[in-house]
Amino acid sequence: MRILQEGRAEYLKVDPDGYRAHVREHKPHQMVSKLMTHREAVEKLVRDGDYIAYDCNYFQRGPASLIREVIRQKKRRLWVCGKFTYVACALLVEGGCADRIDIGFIGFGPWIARAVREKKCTINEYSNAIMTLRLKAGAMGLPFLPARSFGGTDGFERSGCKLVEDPYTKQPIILVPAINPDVALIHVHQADEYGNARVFGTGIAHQECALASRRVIVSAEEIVSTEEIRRDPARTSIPHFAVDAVVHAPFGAYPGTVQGYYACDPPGVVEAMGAMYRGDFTEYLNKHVYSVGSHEEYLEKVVGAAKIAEIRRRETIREGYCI
Amino acid sequence: MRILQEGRAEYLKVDPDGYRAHVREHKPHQMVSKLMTHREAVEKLVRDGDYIAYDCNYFQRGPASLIREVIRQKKRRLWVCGKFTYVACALLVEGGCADRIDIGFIGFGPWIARAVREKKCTINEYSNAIMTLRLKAGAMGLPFLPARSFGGTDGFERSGCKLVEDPYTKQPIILVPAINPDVALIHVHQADEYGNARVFGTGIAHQECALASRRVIVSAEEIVSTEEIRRDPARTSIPHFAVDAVVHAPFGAYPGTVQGYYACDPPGVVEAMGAMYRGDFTEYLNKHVYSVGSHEEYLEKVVGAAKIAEIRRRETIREGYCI
Amino acid sequence: MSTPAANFNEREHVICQIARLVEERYIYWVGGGGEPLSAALLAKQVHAPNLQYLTEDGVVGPEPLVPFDPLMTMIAARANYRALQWQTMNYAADVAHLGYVDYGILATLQVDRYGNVNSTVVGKYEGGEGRRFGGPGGADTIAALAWRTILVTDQQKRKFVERNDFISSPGFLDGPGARERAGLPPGTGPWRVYTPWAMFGYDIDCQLMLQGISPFVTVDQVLEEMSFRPKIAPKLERLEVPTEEELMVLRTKIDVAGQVTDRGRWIEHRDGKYVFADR
Amino acid sequence: MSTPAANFNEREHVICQIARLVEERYIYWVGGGGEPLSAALLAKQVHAPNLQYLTEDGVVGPEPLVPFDPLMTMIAARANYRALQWQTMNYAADVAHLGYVDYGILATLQVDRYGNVNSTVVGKYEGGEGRRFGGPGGADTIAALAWRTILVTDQQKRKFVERNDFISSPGFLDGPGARERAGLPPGTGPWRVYTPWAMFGYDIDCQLMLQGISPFVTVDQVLEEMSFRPKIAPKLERLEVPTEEELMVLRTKIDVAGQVTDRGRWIEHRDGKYVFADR
Repeated sequence: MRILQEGRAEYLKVDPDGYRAHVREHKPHQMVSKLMTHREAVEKLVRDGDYIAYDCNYFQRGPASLIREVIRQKKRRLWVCGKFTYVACALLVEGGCADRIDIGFIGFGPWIARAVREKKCTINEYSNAIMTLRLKAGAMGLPFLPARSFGGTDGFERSGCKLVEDPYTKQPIILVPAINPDVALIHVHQADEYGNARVFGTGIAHQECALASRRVIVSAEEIVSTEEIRRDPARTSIPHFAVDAVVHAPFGAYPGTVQGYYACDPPGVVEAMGAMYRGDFTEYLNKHVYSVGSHEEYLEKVVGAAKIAEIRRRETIREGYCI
Repeated sequence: MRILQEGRAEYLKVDPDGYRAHVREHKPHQMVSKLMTHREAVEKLVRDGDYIAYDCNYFQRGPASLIREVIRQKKRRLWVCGKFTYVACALLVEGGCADRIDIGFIGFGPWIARAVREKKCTINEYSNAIMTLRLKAGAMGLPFLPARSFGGTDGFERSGCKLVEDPYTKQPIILVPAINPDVALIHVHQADEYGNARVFGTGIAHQECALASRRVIVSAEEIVSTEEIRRDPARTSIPHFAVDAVVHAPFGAYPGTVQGYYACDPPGVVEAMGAMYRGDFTEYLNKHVYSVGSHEEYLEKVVGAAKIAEIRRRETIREGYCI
Repeated sequence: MSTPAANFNEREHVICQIARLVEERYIYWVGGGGEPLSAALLAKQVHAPNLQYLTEDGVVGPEPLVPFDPLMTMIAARANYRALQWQTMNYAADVAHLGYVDYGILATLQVDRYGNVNSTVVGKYEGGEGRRFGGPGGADTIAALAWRTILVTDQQKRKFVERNDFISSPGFLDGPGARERAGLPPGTGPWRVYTPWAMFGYDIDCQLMLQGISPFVTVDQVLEEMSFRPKIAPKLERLEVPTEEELMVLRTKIDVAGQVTDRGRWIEHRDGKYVFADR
Repeated sequence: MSTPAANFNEREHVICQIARLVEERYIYWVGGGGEPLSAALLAKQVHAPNLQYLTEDGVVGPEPLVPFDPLMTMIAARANYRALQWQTMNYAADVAHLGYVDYGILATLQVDRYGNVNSTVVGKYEGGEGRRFGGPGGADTIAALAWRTILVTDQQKRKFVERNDFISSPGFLDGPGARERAGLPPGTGPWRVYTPWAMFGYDIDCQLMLQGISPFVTVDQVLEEMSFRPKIAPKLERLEVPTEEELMVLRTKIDVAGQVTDRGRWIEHRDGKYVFADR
């Protein structure tokens, strides 16, 4: 199987055996309660220099409250899995937390552009689906997966992908390197205290993120009983043994939506987008991150009960989002 | 990526481009009604010499009624995807329909053993999960997938797998060739007339079989409306565009079980197993296949209303098997 | 209701052109916003109620409840309402790998002679000097795996260039056979490029060819807004202006807030001709 | 209730040995029937109610309703009752690839010096001359990917051979480093082999070592029923006979029809000793 062409970018070391050893030694094989606060979970599980993945984004069923906590705790030198995201990635870079991004799609405002020019931020190029495929390889315990896209692009040379000769068809085919992120943040509709979690509706790669990542924080709109999980096992998107922390985060995706639970808050979305396009999140971070000490306080003081009632009311569709 | 070792067995030609062309030209992209009888579906879609895959088996949510119809129509020279199966494969061989088997696990009675000795039946060696991984490769439109099992076995040399040097870790890794079966038989709990299908509970590889196969026959316990399918899109296991025929087959898995709908019929199971171990299905085939012209007549004359009531009654668990 | 409109803008015009291409017998993967999604939603409202499309989040064949909240085009209840299937991104990519996606519809920042797509940078990539954008997102998967890709962009000199500043997603790359050499499935690639002023196809040598023109511009105006001279079809198709019905649906049900269409110049019908309105 | 039984058969004895190894802090992938599944079900009933196991059909952590209908050990409502997750075979394989499966429990037709597994043929493979069996099924995946594999077979000369007639699933293959050279994950492999008469482990050189013996046989009897001489541990563990409680659960809740245990000789307690019953 000849290698025809190789990307030149640095990529997270491919080490399925190291990941297996981590899973054996550090993942909670037995069912143990993992309920903790945002602060505890991020203090315990997000470390400076981590490769970090989060599923969905700041506007759609994303772990917005956990991302705010990561910024609040001033984590540093994170390497971001920048798939299907917008301001979340920009917030992490402008919040001083991240300096490397594997790009599928991000909100690339003037601030990140400047950071790149000033060599304060490194970019590697992929696509959204190539990034989710890399996570899938990681979630299958494999070093790589083949793909039939991404070849021929200028991104390829700036990635960790390879073009090889397929030993079966003798045709050229792309290989993508697995990612096993150091930490993943995933927001779900429901989880039990052990981390058995349910996502309703479509998603990006929540199961892949959970199974591929060394440390997994699940934030959930609702904490349900394990009895409830067992009542409909086909609905379990993420198994407990992949999860290291469960955080109860009602409205955790605010200002974004959680399908079937609440709508987005358009002014809140516009406020974040505007700050990103202006290339100045200072005001936004002060108001939405630094002015409060916790997600609970954020809901109380910044979002407010009326807004919460409104976004609940505006989400009129329940069909398919409850059991 | 050096090839270190290669299996010597013949395997279904790996041709993802040919499969793409088939999907473009012959798969029903638009929603069209595909309701037909067992006879029509098998006449139209199962051809002599086909590589045939069926999901599950003769005792567990398998397409038992379709397999009986294939035998009734005297299809010939089938190449069987023999994963997680028992008597279904034996029936196809002893019914004169099949002469090649890729083995994961089958009911290997004296009859097949004799056929192999007499060179009337060819065997290739894999494992159940290697066969479902081959189907997954086919369902992903890829020529191969890597795996970390099957290496070092005596089956490897009698397979189409390869041991190569992983270009990322430089360690040896197994590659399995994709399969795109000519035809697949899949029994499900519910389907609409277009082929949007729901499987409840665990399974082997129903979605992979459907997406990987050129011609797909879905038999369903219940035909439901598309409105019902759209009511809970997360429950759709198989999308309509992968399906070529929808057959209404209540109790289609008899003598096997359909989880949550009806239990197996122990005497019926024992009768089939006994015939297999004796190496003589003559009597069984006469009674269960040739004595009737259709599944409906089979239920009426061979199974009977009392038995049907009994297996329904004996399945007391509904939880998780209905919406 | 299908009377030609007397007042519309360039964006509305190009969305209608693309919407009219959409047929119920094909499966579409539509970029999750902007003109591509607006065109699909318009088609579904006006002439193709049974249209089936996918977006990146793995939704299959939704019956969307329009209009959507701003940016809520994927992983959102109204956008994904009453779909045939809810899955995730890798599933959408699998379906495209398999060849089920007949058409992809994409927006691009630039398009070159070979129909390559740029959503990464305008200007120089190295050193971050150029103006940087979000990246390929889902476009690379669509452009690589859909049988036919429809691109939409603006008719501007800096957007029609000899060679894109960056190839984020593949067109014909550098000509015949290049896609296959890069590992992409054969028989796929760009099919049309639409701008508010014109429609382009591709010649057998994979090069852009002007095939249609809007009634409010001339061929020379189009060529002036290109950095290279494309081939020109012997006979040019006239791109019919939006109908009142299309505009009504677009303005009242799809782009109510004008997020997609509030750009570009206005056209009016004056003295029997379509001309740019002086505003 | 934990009084030693006075009457039991070989099969019941070996199932109890394996059941006693099972701990709640580990995840098990259990062969979908026979002694392996019976041992897991027995453990769950007797001392490890929170035991989590997978079977090939992608069930995760069920609370099975025993007993099952004949052969209905997978893809069946009672077997998969109130699981934590319902998936499919490739998912089970992914979980094993990832290293979540601490122990695999498997039956084998033969075992050789290096603990390889045969479920394909006894005798010559070529020409179909040997006695043919169903194939590896899920055993290869378990034996390749579980951190530790527990095998169960019979104590018979033709079952303990220098080299298996066929390696369906990997033990240590032909010794140290062989698994890694074959592409299998490091640190995995066989851990124990149980027969009704004895228990074997492995030496650092990956060779079978006799480590335990049942009270109703002698070491010489065990060695007579092997075609090769294994290493022998300096001190042999005594394999305690089934307790009344274990037998009661096994006979009334798990193997009610005797499909698993209706083979092998009976043992009785006579004159203070466990001896084979003359039947």
